[in-house]
Amino acid sequence: MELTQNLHDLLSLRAELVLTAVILLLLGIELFSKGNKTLLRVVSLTGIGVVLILLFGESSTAQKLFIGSNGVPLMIIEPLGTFAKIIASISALFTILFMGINREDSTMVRREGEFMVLLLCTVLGVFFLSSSYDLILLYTGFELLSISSYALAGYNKRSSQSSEASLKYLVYGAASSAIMIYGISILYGLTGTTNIFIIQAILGSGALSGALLLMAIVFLLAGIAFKISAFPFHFWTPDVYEGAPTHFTAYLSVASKIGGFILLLRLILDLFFRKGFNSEILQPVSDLPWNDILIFISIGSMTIGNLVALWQKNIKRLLAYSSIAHAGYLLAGIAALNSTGLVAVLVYFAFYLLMNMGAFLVVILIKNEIHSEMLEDYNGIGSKLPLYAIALSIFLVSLTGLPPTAGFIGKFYILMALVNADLVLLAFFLFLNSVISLYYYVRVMKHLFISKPEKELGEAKQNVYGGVLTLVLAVPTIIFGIFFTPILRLAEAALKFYLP
Amino acid sequence: MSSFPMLTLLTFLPIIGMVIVMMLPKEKRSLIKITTLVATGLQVVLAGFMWAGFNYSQAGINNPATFQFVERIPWITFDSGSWLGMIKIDYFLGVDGLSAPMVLLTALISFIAAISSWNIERSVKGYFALFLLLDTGMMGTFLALDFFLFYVFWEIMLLPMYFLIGIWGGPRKEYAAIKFFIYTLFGSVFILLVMIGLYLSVNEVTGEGATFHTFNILSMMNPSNYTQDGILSPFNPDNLRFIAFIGLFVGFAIKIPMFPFHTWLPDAHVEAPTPISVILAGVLLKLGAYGIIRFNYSIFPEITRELVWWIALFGMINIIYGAFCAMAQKDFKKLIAYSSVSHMGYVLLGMASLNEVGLGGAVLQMFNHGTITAMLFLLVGVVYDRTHTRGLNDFGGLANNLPVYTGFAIVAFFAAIGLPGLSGFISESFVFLGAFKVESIRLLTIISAAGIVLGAGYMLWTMQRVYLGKLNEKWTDLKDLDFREYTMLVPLAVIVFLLGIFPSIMLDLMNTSINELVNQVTKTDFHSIMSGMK
Amino acid sequence: MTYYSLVFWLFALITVGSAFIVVMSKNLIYSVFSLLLTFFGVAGLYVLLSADFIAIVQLIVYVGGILIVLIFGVMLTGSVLTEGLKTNVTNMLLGSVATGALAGLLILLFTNNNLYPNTQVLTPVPLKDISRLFIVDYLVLFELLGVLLLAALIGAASIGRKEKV
Amino acid sequence: MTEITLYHFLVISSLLFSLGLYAMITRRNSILILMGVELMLNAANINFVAFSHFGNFGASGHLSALVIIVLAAAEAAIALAIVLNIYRTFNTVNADEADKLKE
Repeated sequence: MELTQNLHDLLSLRAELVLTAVILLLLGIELFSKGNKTLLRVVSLTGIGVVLILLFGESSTAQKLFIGSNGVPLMIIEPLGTFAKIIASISALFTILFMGINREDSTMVRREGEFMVLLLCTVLGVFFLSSSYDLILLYTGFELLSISSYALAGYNKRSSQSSEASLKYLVYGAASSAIMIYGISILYGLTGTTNIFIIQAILGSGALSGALLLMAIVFLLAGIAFKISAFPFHFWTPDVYEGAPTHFTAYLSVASKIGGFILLLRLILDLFFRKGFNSEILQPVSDLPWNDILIFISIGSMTIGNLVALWQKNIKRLLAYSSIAHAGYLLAGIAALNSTGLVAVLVYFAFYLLMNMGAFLVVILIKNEIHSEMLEDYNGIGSKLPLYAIALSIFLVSLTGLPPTAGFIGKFYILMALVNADLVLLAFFLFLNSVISLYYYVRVMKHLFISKPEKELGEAKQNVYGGVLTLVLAVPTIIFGIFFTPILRLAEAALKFYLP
Repeated sequence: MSSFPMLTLLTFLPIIGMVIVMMLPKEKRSLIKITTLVATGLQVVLAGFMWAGFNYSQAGINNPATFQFVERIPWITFDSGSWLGMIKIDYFLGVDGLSAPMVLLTALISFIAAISSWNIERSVKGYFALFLLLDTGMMGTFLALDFFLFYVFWEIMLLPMYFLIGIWGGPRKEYAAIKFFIYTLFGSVFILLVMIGLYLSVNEVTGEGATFHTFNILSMMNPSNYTQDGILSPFNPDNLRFIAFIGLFVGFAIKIPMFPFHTWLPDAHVEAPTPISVILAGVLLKLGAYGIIRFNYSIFPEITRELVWWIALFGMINIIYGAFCAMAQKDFKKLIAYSSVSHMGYVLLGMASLNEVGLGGAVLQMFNHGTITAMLFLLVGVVYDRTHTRGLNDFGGLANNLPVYTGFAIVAFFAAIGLPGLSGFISESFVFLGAFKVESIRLLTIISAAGIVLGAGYMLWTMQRVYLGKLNEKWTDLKDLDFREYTMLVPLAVIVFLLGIFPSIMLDLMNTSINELVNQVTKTDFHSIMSGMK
Repeated sequence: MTYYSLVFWLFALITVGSAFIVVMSKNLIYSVFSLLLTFFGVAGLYVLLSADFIAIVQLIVYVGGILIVLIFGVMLTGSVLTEGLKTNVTNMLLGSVATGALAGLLILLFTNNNLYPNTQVLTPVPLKDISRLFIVDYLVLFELLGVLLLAALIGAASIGRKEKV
Repeated sequence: MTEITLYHFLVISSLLFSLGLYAMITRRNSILILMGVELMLNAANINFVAFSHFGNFGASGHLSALVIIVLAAAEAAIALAIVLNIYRTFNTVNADEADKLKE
């Protein structure tokens, strides 16, 4: 009878089931209709659309699923997880849209179906990562995301760069997830279970050794740090971002990161900290230096990311380092360990989706025209491809965090959380980092608008599809910089069960 | 007043212009220029209407009821339950005797800079779009009464400025542009952090009795609005207010620019095209001083009182150091840039006096420096257009074949020196009168007075080198001013004369507010409230 | 010394010793074959922990699958990568110190915490329990693993197959 | 000699884990790092099974070990595919440029 209950619960995972169905459908189309591209695109886009509708439908409810014999659920569909799922789905949607315009490798077009299948598998991984309350299930979701990503990073098969990038990604990804599972095994040893609720209860009783627990947490954080490309597990980022096909890089920089962050949030909110707030501050269940660890990783990430970005000549590498720095900013928001920080992280992430996806989109569009990702070849783009150049500038300004763009609001809320948590020095440091980052972001704009091109740009011209897509991302970047209430509301709703 | 959104229109008129410019095709250069001219021209007209409708007896400063042309619309209202209370950001514009002169200055200088931009040839569309965006940023900064709004406008100015210097500037434009950008953004770090700290420390009460944090700077000026545990609250025993004051001060001082944060200014000026130099010297530098008066002085009066000696000291250093540097320059534009540093020193000195005369002098000096320096940069631009050199030693005897031009130059130079009868004299003497009255900074004032002599020295020397003596043979066929140049220089010269003879035109406008400001700075007691509540 | 502990020490030696060779050997071929021994050793340890089923799976999947894959990898990359089969070692000092310290710390922490000190013969977990847990309680995990293997299959096929130009 | 307890197994797992980590830190060869990863995964598995055995936690440790073995296999499959592809790319495109991406 438990089985029937569980089977029934399985049917409640509506979004996940639809996603799986779409994956299988795509596979079928790929096999039996010789990869009819229009059909593939229509099916995948509608599929994600349906998934998004389902997600928005359940975005304010909570539902416990797979309650086992020990009385605790294996999964809970709740708003925070749904928020992460929405972010991942939207970025997948854009990635599929970007795929059509990326002309890096001719064989990629032929294998579009496989790309979509794997892409949706990563989305499914994020879905399970977002709703699971069992460490083994979480880890499996994490691996589904990772394994599909390794394959996708090497998708540009004819470029040795892409293959090397994916090998590197796989090797270090596997290593860091092995470290993570070792941490889980210690936690299992200490508590005798992999269920988050039971572990939290046991930790809450305070019967456990601090040092071994700390060890387990450090190991767990290693895996997460890898996924969100935070210091000291950031080193793979530039190579993989550069080598992977650009539309997947865009996806990786957003969806993979939200996967890591949702896991971190889950562990913090449900495992290592007491539920609920005491005077708006989160209380850890045992005396561990959470604050120090998070601040250390945060400062390390933003400093390394920003300083090394200064020397980059390739725009994708530059954006890779910038994404390391952004992981640092986001972690700073979490390090505040207060309610404002949580809201800030979600708000930041929503905006990060827009601006980072947008930046990579323009990189694809420009590469299509000039066949280069090097900054020195960007000279004179501003007059030749003005729309792309202006859009890229908007995204970069937003990444810097200047008003009136969305990035400013995100940074503003993180700073607010830090000041609220009396972490003024970290706040200062964060902003100092933005000043450093300004230098390299502006350098891109300098190449776009100021520097004179050495050679004629020739036939480069803008196309309608690319233009519309850039506007779809660029316009909200500005609008949300001025009217950001909806996103605040969204973030607050996502944290419905956590905020005081 | 009326429901007519005067200030919104004043602020966003250039944006409308910008949108029109963006929609015009690239090739319609004159149409783009005319659009810009119309937009800035209308702005001047609107500023004039604002002036005409301005009630001289209302003080503003810390009282929302006495601000004029107030527009207050809730911009972001978000009740977050308990995690951060209610978030409320207002679109809050208003003008008082402190900002009114700056608004007039901004409108005027923008219009003149627009005329001066007529001979821009390279990517006209981009230039004027950015120019208009910059104009909106400046105007909004002076009018905003909500800190958040202020910050947004403050930052909006950065990017257009970067590009205006970086694309249309001189040979080292990229370096100068990024230096300007980085310096100013670095200053913004402090401003933003202090803003957040203040926001979290200040509570406002709605009509229904609910309290919420606020960005309203007028509420920040009232000690009784502070919460008990706010990070920048006077009740907070850590007393971070001192650090906050310093941070905010540095943020604004970079823009003034105050020694030792001034090094971006000469680079920016030398590389910027003439109209941008005019805007930079005419308006942007004032933003720093305006910020200090509006924010530091009114929100942190108790710390201001402690630190006046230091403000005066830096004022003195600016005056003397700027003058010496100016003396050593061989580049015409760099000389004016350093003279700006020196002249902004007077503003600081006047501010340090904390009395009606000195502060009035400081604000008047801001206005006068704006017009005079704008004129000087235009004059440099005139010869640069004709000769493509700015080396002081390349000229000589220009008076011989450019008599009218030299006439304007003499007016501007003498005004800058502070010759009685011209506007510079009034404001400088007010500054010194005010500062001299204060015993603690009297010595600094006396030393600063040497700056007048130095100023006269380098200005006269420059005049001699450029305009007097034998005419350099290279320049025998230079033409005198054309019509466009007249339209730029004449209004400025008229203002310089007018304010030299009837300073009350401006003084009356700001008098009430300055009195209230002095009241706010010297009387508001954050300490006693603190001890009283404990 | 009991029979049990004798066998334990044997397997422990095989496991750790061969793992040491895997990591330290400069020749990839040696490494990969030592790894075979490690896998056997670990399987033995599972048997000692009365986890027979895991031991069998370990042998089938690790030795029969993963190891073969690794040997393929070694053979293929050997002729491609410049390092060849002899691979160089970097950060030796840092690596040894750091991992030595980590090992010491872990052992210290594990042994100093009074974790489950019982040594009496424990009842082995019946296979039925494992399968029941898998199919009933962790049904969703089971399904997810299916999708994951599918993804791995598609990914491997997509990356690994030869493209017609 | 003492009786075999949980600690004995934990010491082995610690050593395996550290050796795996050592490979990750000191080696540059991808295949070797992958072998190190397998060591680390085995270490985690020993933990799961040993804890489950000595702590009498029932089948959940075994379940975890099984899942990890499956995941390791999936990872290895992808790894082989990528290595194959690299082999092909280098052989057909440019055999002498082994390391295009710089550190």
